[in-house]
Amino acid sequence: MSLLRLQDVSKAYGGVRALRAVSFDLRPGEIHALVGENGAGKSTLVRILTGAVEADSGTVEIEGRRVEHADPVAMRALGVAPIYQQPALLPDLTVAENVAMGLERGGPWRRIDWPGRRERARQLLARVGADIDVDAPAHGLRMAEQQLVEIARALGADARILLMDEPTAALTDREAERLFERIRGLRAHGVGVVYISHRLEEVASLADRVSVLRDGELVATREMAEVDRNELIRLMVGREIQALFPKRTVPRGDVVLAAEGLGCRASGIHGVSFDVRAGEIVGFAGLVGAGRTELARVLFGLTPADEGVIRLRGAAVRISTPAEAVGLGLAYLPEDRRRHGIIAEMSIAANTTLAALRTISRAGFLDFAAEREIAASYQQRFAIKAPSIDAAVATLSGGNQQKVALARWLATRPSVLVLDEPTQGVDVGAKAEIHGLIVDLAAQGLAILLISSELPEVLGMSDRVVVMRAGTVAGGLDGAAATQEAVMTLALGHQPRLSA
Amino acid sequence: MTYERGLALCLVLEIALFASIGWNFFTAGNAGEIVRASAEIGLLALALTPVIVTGGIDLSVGSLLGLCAVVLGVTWRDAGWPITVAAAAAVVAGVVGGGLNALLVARLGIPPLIVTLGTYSLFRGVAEGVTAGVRNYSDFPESFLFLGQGRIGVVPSQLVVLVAAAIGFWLIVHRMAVGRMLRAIGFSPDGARYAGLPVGRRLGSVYLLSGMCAGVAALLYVARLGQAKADAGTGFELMAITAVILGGTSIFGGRGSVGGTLLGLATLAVLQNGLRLADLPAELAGVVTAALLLAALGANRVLQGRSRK
Amino acid sequence: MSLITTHRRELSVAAAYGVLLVALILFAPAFYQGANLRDVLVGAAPVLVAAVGMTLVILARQIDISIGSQFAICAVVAGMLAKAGLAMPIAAAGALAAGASLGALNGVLVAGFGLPAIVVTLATMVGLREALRWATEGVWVQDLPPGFQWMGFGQDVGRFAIPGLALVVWALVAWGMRHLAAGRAVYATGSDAEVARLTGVRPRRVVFGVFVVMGALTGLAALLSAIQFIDVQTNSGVGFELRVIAAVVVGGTSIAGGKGSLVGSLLGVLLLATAGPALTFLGSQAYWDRALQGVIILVAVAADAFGSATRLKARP
Amino acid sequence: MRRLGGGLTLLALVLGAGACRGGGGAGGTEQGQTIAMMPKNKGNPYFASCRTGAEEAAKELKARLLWDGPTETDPAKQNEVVEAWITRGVDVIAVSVENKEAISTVLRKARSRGIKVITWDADTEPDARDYFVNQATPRGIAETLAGHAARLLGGKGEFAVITASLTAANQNEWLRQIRLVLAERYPEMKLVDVRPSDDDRKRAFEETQTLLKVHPQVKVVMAICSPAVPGASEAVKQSGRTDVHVTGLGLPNDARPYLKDGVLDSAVLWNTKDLGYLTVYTAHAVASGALKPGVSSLPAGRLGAVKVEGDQVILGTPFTFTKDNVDQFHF
Repeated sequence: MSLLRLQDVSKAYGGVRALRAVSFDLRPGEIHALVGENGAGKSTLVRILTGAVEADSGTVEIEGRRVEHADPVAMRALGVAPIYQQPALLPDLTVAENVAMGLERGGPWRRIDWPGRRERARQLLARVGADIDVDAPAHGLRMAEQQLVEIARALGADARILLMDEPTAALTDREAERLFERIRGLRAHGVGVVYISHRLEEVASLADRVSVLRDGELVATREMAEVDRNELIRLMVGREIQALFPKRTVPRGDVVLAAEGLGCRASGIHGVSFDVRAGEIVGFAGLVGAGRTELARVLFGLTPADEGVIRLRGAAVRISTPAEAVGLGLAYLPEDRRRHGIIAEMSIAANTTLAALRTISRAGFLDFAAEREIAASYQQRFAIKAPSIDAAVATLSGGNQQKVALARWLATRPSVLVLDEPTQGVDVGAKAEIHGLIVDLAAQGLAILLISSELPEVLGMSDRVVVMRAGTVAGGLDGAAATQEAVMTLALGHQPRLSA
Repeated sequence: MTYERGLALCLVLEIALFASIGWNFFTAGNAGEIVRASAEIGLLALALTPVIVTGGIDLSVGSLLGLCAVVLGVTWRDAGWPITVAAAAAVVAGVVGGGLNALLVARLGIPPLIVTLGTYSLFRGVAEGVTAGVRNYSDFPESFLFLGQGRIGVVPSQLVVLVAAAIGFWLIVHRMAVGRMLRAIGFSPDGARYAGLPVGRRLGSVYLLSGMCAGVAALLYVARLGQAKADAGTGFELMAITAVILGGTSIFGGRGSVGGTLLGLATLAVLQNGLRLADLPAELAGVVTAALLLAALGANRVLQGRSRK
Repeated sequence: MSLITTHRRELSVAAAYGVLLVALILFAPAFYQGANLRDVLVGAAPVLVAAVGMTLVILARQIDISIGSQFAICAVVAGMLAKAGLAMPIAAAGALAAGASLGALNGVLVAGFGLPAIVVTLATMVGLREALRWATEGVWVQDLPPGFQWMGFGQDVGRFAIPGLALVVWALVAWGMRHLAAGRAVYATGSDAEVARLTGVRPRRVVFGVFVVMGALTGLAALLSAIQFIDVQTNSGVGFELRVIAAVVVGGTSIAGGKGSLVGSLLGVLLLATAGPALTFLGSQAYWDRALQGVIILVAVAADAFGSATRLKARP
Repeated sequence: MRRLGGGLTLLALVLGAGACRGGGGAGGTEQGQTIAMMPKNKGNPYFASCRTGAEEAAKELKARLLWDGPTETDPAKQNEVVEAWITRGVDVIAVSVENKEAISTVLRKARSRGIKVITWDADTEPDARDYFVNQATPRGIAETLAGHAARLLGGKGEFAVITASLTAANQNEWLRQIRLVLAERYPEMKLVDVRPSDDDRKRAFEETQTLLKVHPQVKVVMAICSPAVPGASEAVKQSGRTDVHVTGLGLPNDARPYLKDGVLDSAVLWNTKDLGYLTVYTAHAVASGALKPGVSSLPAGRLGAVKVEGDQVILGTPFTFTKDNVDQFHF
């Protein structure tokens, strides 16, 4: 019998069909991966399974019983536990309370058993191998710790069905590996896992079966052993993707940006030195928490440096605010697109020109014609799919949002571009387009810093790789010397134990 | 239909209603009186529009108006400064008061609601302290009173100030790069910072501007009534905020327009004036205003919900 | 987590309060006569009761600026019921019910229709106040039965019972906020309503609930205030909302929701309630009082902002 | 540009289209005068009782009475209401003035439009109105109040005042006069503190409580606004201090229970109902031309012939309510 069965489930938002007659099942003790490009309908499917939205038609069965009028509480009671990429914890409440939320029976006037809560939280966290103070407020935890708190909560709920939506996006490889062990462990207890990820390597090593969604339809469900990576990609995009990383030969220019002994106590980085030349892409590799994003924030003036020197074309500069950084020709595409990279409610045109308002204004007054011209040219150049440049960015898919975010920085005509996880949460097709754009930009003479947690991306895109560890530079690798093993050795500080 | 057109339609209907049931409502003279009575609140509302567009609020404007009026009186009568210099001093006092708000909001990052709740008491309290609550400044020179009581042709002199301020704020909010930044800050302060916008400076500047407008509004108030006292402008902040929100500016920031604020202001001013000319009790204005505000919120929500899909 | 880090804000308010109390020992020991302390507590009781409700509202990431108008209406309702010859417990229940209904009105508009609380309660604040003025023309409710004042228990019992009841309400709600699921749901809603919803909390119900509780407690506050007198003033409670919000905010409850405690609110109420008479005892002129109150609010919040800024920097 | 344009166009529309009918002045068709009467604050029971008298007189005279004013004390709002009445075209305006400088300009404007203007309760500049219905002069009030305090203190000792708000114009004028009377007649009496009550009985109550403890030697509390009388009386009553007495300016209905308790010694006031009544009679007489310079007596319905002194119509001297006479008054 299936743990979970969907039969001909459809869902439309307004006039847009998000899911079309999707049928899907999950067996006990199975890890069933769900892959597909952004906008393929994965998140809608997850929302239906968590009870956040209701299907327009079709049936959902859990352990053979049909679920009517689901809501998040009812679905949890039926043993469905969602675990999100951004852990959904209540920031002001303690860990113990977060673990207990939604687990305890009884109405709103029941009494809270605090010692019991703490004890159970300790036990559950021990089961996922986490050593976390149960009285600490959740907002102080690191991402991986928050993830573990969520899994502990799911275990506490005796969840039979785990929905994991990109759970490793914010984890270090070691943390991810520990998470996989936990997931495999759950399988032995008859728990079924729906596992959603863009990282096909992960899916290949973890899943028993894989289902592929495309444009709201479930195009295939296969045994993992019977399908290879290329076929999966073909199923996802409906076409073959040729070169994953575009080849190129660009003459390197002069050193544009150099850091000497850069440090910032508040963000825990110190003694960072490197340089980037015009037309060069320098990849920044390292574990999550190694200080790469923190370094980018220092360069961009979000957390100003308190030691060391930043040089632009040889001249020492002081960058204490993002505004100064932009003035000096720096651009920073941040990691968290929705919160930092775009302003979702504003139009494509307004987002595109937001950092370059000076170039489209005269004496402080906006030149709307110039704005439209710039926005339209980037829409065309980046193939941004949108009804018009007046559409709110919120209405676009993740990949198109990222292109708008990138366009914003190119509109400032920067000389240095810092890209922080430029393809995170972007589907395969858009990813290739963005890679192409990055290479074009380097060809035009930009100095590019590429921060990515996907090693193949760093290795495939970069001319050189700088590896960071514990807030400082662990070493640099040039061209052919940059291999996965070499990077991991530097990143971990010892011989790596590769999982795949 | 856009929200603003709906509001404009309401205003036209309102005018038509009062024209039919009020005595001498639909006359040039009365239009002048409506403008005259609403000029100070209008100035405050105009200045509050960019504040609310950034997602902030300024509860201290009415109190600051009172403080600036007192400063005008003290510098002119007690210190014997020429009226023009005293007027400048009052506006400077507004800028200083706004600067205190700016400092606390933009530098220390304290929520504007809390900051201006504190300065709401502080400014009024300083005005009362300085005058011991008692002193009332009057007998201002005719040349100064012209600002509040005179006419240029048929146009009340305040209208000139109000129109100038309206055009100025319209340019700032809708036509200048600064306005774009304010919107971005209102939608997402973090997003604006990551786009390299000088968020702190821009936030500070809207509170400074709001303080300055409170200073100018104080001049209009004193010139209109011919007296300056510590209780000047009591309750004006609520009227001004009501006008802005009625005008369709979102209390959450990002969305809003100066034209809407003017329409909201006109709706309120016509309501108060019309009720009087129709011999209806003044308390009705409060009740109707409350209903209008709730209706406006509802309408805005429906319209936004529709545009999102 | 040590007591100092988890209750930093409460401790800093307590410290400020301590400084004020010490200053009074040194410069105005007359402040400590029993009768004065009692009067300060009786005077603070209605504010405390309303501050309990306001703490819940702000913890749930809402605000209610209409309570001054609710306060006036509830007092009038209690007075009119008593005047109509109903027994005092019924009149008291009427005041609470009137408050709860007005709170429910706000609650429906905010939780049901999803309108922003500050604008909704701005509208009800203006609308209710003017409607009451229209209905009563400011004429007081007079010639009440003798049992109205002190609810018939007499002055000695009444003056003890009013702050006592307020403290009992405070203690019960403080206990409930910590030890009942409903209390934790308020924190959860204010912390992150969407996440709370996913864990089984019903944020809209919680928001509706806190507005109703706020209204009922405003009714109780109005009652505790009204029964100190022999008749009912109809335009009472002007500016009440600002006093209550200031006390809660000074007590450290975050306007962004989810953070704060009733211990802090109690301290905030006491600090502000003591500051007024204390200034008189210290010989301040009445016309500087308002300025000093503003300074107290600003210093309290600014000190906190400095504190949290350094704390953020200290964290890696 | 369109949006701003829209707003400004509408404004212009009101101005422009209005100009066609400007100056028309449609006064209303019914017979009888339209008397517009304004209190300082509509939400104050003092004025509510004036209104009952005014309505009584309007009925007798078959005049149309408009009763409107600020809902909270606010000089700016008073000006706006007068402006509206000028626009509306009433026959006579009667104002209880909050601030005499602030309102004088607009009252002069009303007169220049042919509208008769009288003041009542509180006066403006003499050239801004035709007549003032004077219930009692500030000097008279000050003398009466100071006299009561002196009697209670035996001419020697300390007393304190609870006022409406620190910015209330009439209260401040009374205070000034009280200080003058003290200097002239009672040099051994000392006014130790003035505390505000914001027209709120609760606040008056709390201020009095504190006052009694900070200044235990104060034996008389003088409450000079109507909500402060019951507030201060209640505070004294609850304190149990039998050596402290309250006097002040208040309505008999508020004062009655405390007068009977003996906490409140006396409450000074005029008959507010008669004040409203006389104001309407005066307004009617001024508008119909019956009351003009040189007239020394005005027939005012049930009040009989009322004395006119120059440009003031005199209601009478302030009346002191005590426990013996208060039951005769109900307002």
